[in-house]
Amino acid sequence: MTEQIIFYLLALAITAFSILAVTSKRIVRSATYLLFVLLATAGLYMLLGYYFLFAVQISVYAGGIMVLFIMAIFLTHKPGKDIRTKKGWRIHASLLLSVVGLLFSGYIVLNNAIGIVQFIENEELTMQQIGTAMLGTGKQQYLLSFEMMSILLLACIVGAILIARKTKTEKNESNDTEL
Amino acid sequence: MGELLINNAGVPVLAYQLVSLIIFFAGIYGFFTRRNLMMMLISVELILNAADINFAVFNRYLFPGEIDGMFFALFTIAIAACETAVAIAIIINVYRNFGNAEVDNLKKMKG
Amino acid sequence: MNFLSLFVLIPLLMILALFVARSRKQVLGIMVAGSSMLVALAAFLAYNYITVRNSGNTDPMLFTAALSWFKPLNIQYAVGVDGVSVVMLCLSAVIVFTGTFVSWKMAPLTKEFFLWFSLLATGVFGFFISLDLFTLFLFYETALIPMYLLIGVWGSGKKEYSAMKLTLMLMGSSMILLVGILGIYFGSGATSMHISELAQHPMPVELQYFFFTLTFFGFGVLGALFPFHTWSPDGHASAPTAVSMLHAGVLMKLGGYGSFRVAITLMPAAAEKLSPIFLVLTGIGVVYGAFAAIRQTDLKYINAYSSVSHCNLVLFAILMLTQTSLTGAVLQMLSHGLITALFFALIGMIYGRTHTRLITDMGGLMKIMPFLGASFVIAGFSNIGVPGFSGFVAEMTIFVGSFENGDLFRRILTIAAVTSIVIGAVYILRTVGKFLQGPLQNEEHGKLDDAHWFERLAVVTLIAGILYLGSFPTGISNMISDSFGSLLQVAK
Amino acid sequence: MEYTLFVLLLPLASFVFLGLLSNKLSHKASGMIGTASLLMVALLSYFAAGEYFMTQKTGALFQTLMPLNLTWLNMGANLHIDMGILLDPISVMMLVVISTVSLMVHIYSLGYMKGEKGFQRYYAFLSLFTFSMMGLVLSTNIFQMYIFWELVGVSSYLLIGFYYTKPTAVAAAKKAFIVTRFADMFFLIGILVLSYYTQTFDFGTLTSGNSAVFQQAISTQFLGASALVWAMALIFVGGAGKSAMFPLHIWLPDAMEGPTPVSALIHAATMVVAGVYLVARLFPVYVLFTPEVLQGIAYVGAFTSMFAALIAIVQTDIKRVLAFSTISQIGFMMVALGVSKFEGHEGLGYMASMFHLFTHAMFKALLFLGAGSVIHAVHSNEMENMGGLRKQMPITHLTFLTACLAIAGIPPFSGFFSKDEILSATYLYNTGLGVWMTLVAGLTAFYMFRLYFSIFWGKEKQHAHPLHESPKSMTFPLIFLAIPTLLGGFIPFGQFVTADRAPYTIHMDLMVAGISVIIALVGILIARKLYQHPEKPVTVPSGLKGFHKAASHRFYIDEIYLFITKKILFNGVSRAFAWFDRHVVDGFINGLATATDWFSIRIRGFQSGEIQWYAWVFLFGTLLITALILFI
Repeated sequence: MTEQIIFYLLALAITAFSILAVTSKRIVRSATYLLFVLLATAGLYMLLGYYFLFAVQISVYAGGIMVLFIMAIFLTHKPGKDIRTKKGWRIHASLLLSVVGLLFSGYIVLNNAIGIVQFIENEELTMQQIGTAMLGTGKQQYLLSFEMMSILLLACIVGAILIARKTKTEKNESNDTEL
Repeated sequence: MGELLINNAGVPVLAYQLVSLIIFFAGIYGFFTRRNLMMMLISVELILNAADINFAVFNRYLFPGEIDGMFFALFTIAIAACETAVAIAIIINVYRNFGNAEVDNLKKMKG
Repeated sequence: MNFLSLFVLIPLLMILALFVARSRKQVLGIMVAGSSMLVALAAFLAYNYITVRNSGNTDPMLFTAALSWFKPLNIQYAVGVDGVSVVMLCLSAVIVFTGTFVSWKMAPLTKEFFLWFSLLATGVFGFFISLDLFTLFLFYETALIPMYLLIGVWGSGKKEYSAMKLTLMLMGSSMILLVGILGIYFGSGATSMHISELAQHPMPVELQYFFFTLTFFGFGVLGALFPFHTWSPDGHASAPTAVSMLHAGVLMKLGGYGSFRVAITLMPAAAEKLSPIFLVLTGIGVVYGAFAAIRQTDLKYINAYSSVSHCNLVLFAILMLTQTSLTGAVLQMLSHGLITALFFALIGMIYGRTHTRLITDMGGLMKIMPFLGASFVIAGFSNIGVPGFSGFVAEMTIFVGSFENGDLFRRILTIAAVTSIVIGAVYILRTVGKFLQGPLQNEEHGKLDDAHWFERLAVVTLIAGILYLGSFPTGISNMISDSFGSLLQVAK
Repeated sequence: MEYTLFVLLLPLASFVFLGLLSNKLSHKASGMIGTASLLMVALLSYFAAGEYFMTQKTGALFQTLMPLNLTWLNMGANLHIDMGILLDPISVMMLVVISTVSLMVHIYSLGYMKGEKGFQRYYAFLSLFTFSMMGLVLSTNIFQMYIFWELVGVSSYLLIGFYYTKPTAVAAAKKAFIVTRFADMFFLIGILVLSYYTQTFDFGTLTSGNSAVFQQAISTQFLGASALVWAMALIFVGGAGKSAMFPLHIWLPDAMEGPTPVSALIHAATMVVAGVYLVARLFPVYVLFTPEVLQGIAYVGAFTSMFAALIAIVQTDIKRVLAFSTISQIGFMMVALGVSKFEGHEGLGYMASMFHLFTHAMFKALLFLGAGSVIHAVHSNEMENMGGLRKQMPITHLTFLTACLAIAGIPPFSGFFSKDEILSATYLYNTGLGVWMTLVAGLTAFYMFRLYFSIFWGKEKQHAHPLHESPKSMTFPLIFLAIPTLLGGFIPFGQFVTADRAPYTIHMDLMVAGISVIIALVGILIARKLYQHPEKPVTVPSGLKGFHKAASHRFYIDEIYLFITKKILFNGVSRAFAWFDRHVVDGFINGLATATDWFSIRIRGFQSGEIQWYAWVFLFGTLLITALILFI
């Protein structure tokens, strides 16, 4: 029963904060709400028994990415200022489409409901298993994906540096350069 | 129907799915309505997060002995990190060039 | 690899050499060397061709070779020539050669200009030696595309408009042409796109009707088929001199050459049946182009409309489907190629001096630049078919040949086309009278100089060609005529 | 007689030489080169004529020789254009005429054109013209004739427009070329029709009188006449254009803008009779197979001669008087051909026509050169600036008088004989036509003596500088040409040139001769009374005022032409075509482009450049498609 209660609390938090995150006028608040959503999601992973995923979600998402967010927000925004949204009709259109989409998807999900209400408890994956899965090439082993990921990360590091770097020429003509 | 949402035996799949749907469409709404690039990025993160939940849940409930879903979720988190890094670099660049970080600046594709 | 491939290789090598050329001198050196080699090659080919023919070889195509480069559809790089291709190759070589000299002072971007110019030449030469329909089409496109840049970048006047119009219309027509070519291939059930093989697999007549229309139309637009000729006046007027020369002199001939090599040869039954419709169009074009030229005041427009008239005459003669008229058509292509190149060259030179092409702004230039003036008069006379110049030989062969087709309808059309020789005289003499003769109109023009050596070389080369063809036509005419013997037997 | 080839080659060589080296040579050298080559041509021609008429006779008939005939261009299985030399009585006679007049003009021009800019060019063109004209008369086939026919037209254009800085000369040259080219178009069509049915261009085959050749042409009907009639009529139109027959005569008076010696050579003696020569060349075809066309030729000739004579009466420019007189005289020749039959006495007209062609060439060249001499002295073409010149210019005066008497038909001058033959032939054919032509002869005498008296008699006018006789290079040709003018009539022409090649002895018809001489004398006397003392202005009788005005305007033919060509063809049709091209044909293409453009502007709102909007549409589409798949 505890499990259910925790889940519904988390679900409530996720729903509330995700809606708040996309409607808040202040960007720092939005980011904070996002953090809450991510943390709550981590909670869901915990409930599902994925402890490693829980740890990654907390450390990478809630820790790493959020720090990046906050840094970027401080770099690009003057504090305390409202951010602007789209014009009225566009908000209505978006709201409409989102709600219709939600209802439609919900309808599909409910109509094809998977009748499982309980999952079978497995043994927790050990770090060793995870490591083997990451670095193996057999069935359910992900060396290729892992290596691709590492290359992607490398590319991102280089890319991010290149893009964000201030070049000297740019300084001179930063006003009239278009992207 | 009701017992598929609230059940004494455990948390039903459907409940997880609905939660992820809500996050997903909240993200979509945010993506559509926000002008600020950072805000759009936040919305994108929400969408990704919704996908992650589904991966984990389906793995756990439907394919108990296996680990694919979890690893997909893991990789997605890593990709999200990459994406965020690059996106933020771009946003900073936009800000540097236009003095703000709004998507309306980027209209080169306008016909 | 037989030596015909050199016609494509030399321009390609020129392009490569131009890439590494550093100075203007090197660029011109490469161009002169390359285009001289092409002329020499063309002469060598003509000599070889005549030798082989005289030794009794009666194959329809000589010096053939084939190399399959796309197995699934069996598309070949197949080469070979008959009398028609030989004269067209000679014409192209001469015009590329003279075009080089006419562009001696071309600026800016000299190197790039000649690069595209050479690419255009590659396409043209490749087109004339190809026997495989698809490769033929490929070269055809290669010749068309550089036009856009050549006009758009180095042109004058409303060049963007003209370049766009020209390219779009020609691309549109080549799209239709592609459908026609594919239709021929699939309709005939042949195993390759080689022309001689397609000729042995005639299509059902109903299919021929459809694909003949497409193919003839596709090539016809490049041959300024009325009423799809309007790209030509604008395009020629805006293009730089050498490009106008090559375009009117050679590229428009691709249309005529293609329409008989592909449309008539492969679909003779449909050609016989459908020709009246196209004959009416081309007949109108002949008279119409001439009349439209009368009203023009821009030298290039005058010549462009005159080209419309003459190119329609080529198509007209092709559709008459007699051996003599086909011979006349090829002679006319050759003759018009030389004449119109000469015209455009002279107009370019005059424009380079006076900075105007409006005949109303000039007058009495004959006294100032006797060489250019006299050459212009010679070009004019050849254009209106004065005996001794090539135009006469070509037009007379066409008229006699068209009259040989016993159909009364075609004969009346022929008579209508004959009127163009009078209208031609009107616009040429009007032009000559306005800007060369009479009192000097603009005092500024009194200080201008006559032609330079490189200009003289180009002009004299072209005039020599015109005079040779006009005075001693027997050899060339027989060479062309022999090539049609077998073709018409197939048609019968 | 292969050496006749040099008659063609020498002028051609001289043309090429002078044309290419024009700037390098001095005036004198180029004049000498041109004249020397022509002298050789003339000697060759005389020699050839002598040899031909002495030796080339089998039985009673002159042979047709073809010393040279090479294939120049093949056109299909049977047709081929040849280049060759044909010698028969008329071509040999023409050789003599052309080389004589041309030589005289060459010599004359040495004086007349002295110091003119472009002197070398002038001689080059003269050589070109001589070459073309020789080629024309020596043609072995109708297509060769057409080729040289065109070349003659070109050289005429070049020579009329010699003073190319003068707009009137340019316009006249243009007009001459275009009008004759218009006629040549019919000639060409005629050739096409004829050659299609006969499958030959060759004169030998065409004029053999063999009806099998024309079998198909006669049996094919088109619009109520046989193909042969059409062909021959069209060919005649070509001849009429070159020979300035009504209504294609309009170019000739304007062509007087060229230098006067050119007018003498081209527009009096040689080129303008090309049409007559053409009809004479094809005479067997005309007379044997298409007599109706020949009849038409007679009437066209008769009308033209009267028409031109009437206009000549009121012209004030002396060269124009001569020009209209030329038209009128060519009309005589055409009439003579038209009324002729093929054989014996019936064929008198043909002989007379050729005879008149010969004598006319001599005396008309003389008249033009004389007029040139006068113009050279007075520096004007207008009669009112002249008068009493007989004292200052005695040689010119005497030779001019000789020529006037010849053209008026006073015995024993050459014109009398030839004109008398023509009148006899017309009387033989139809009395009405004879009377008509006799009247024209009377008018001829009148207007020629009006010209003569106005120039050489009457009060002397004031001139800027004293008048004097022309230099020797100009008077020599006058004297030389006066000889055949005086004595040419005694040549037994019928022995040499007849329609059927059989010798024919001329019988003077005293009745006709008497009438024509009397009429001519009356004309001369009236002219003397009116114009010998022109200080008394000639008043036009009130009844003839309207006629006078119309004749002065050349009966408004030029205006009609101008209206048709300028207003209707070039302004109307051509402008309409140009407009059509720019707006309809091009408009269609541009319209297509504009429509595409318009459409793309309409739909480009979708491409707002806003990523969110794209995403919105994307999601919308996804949902829609999913819904469609699920529910339908």
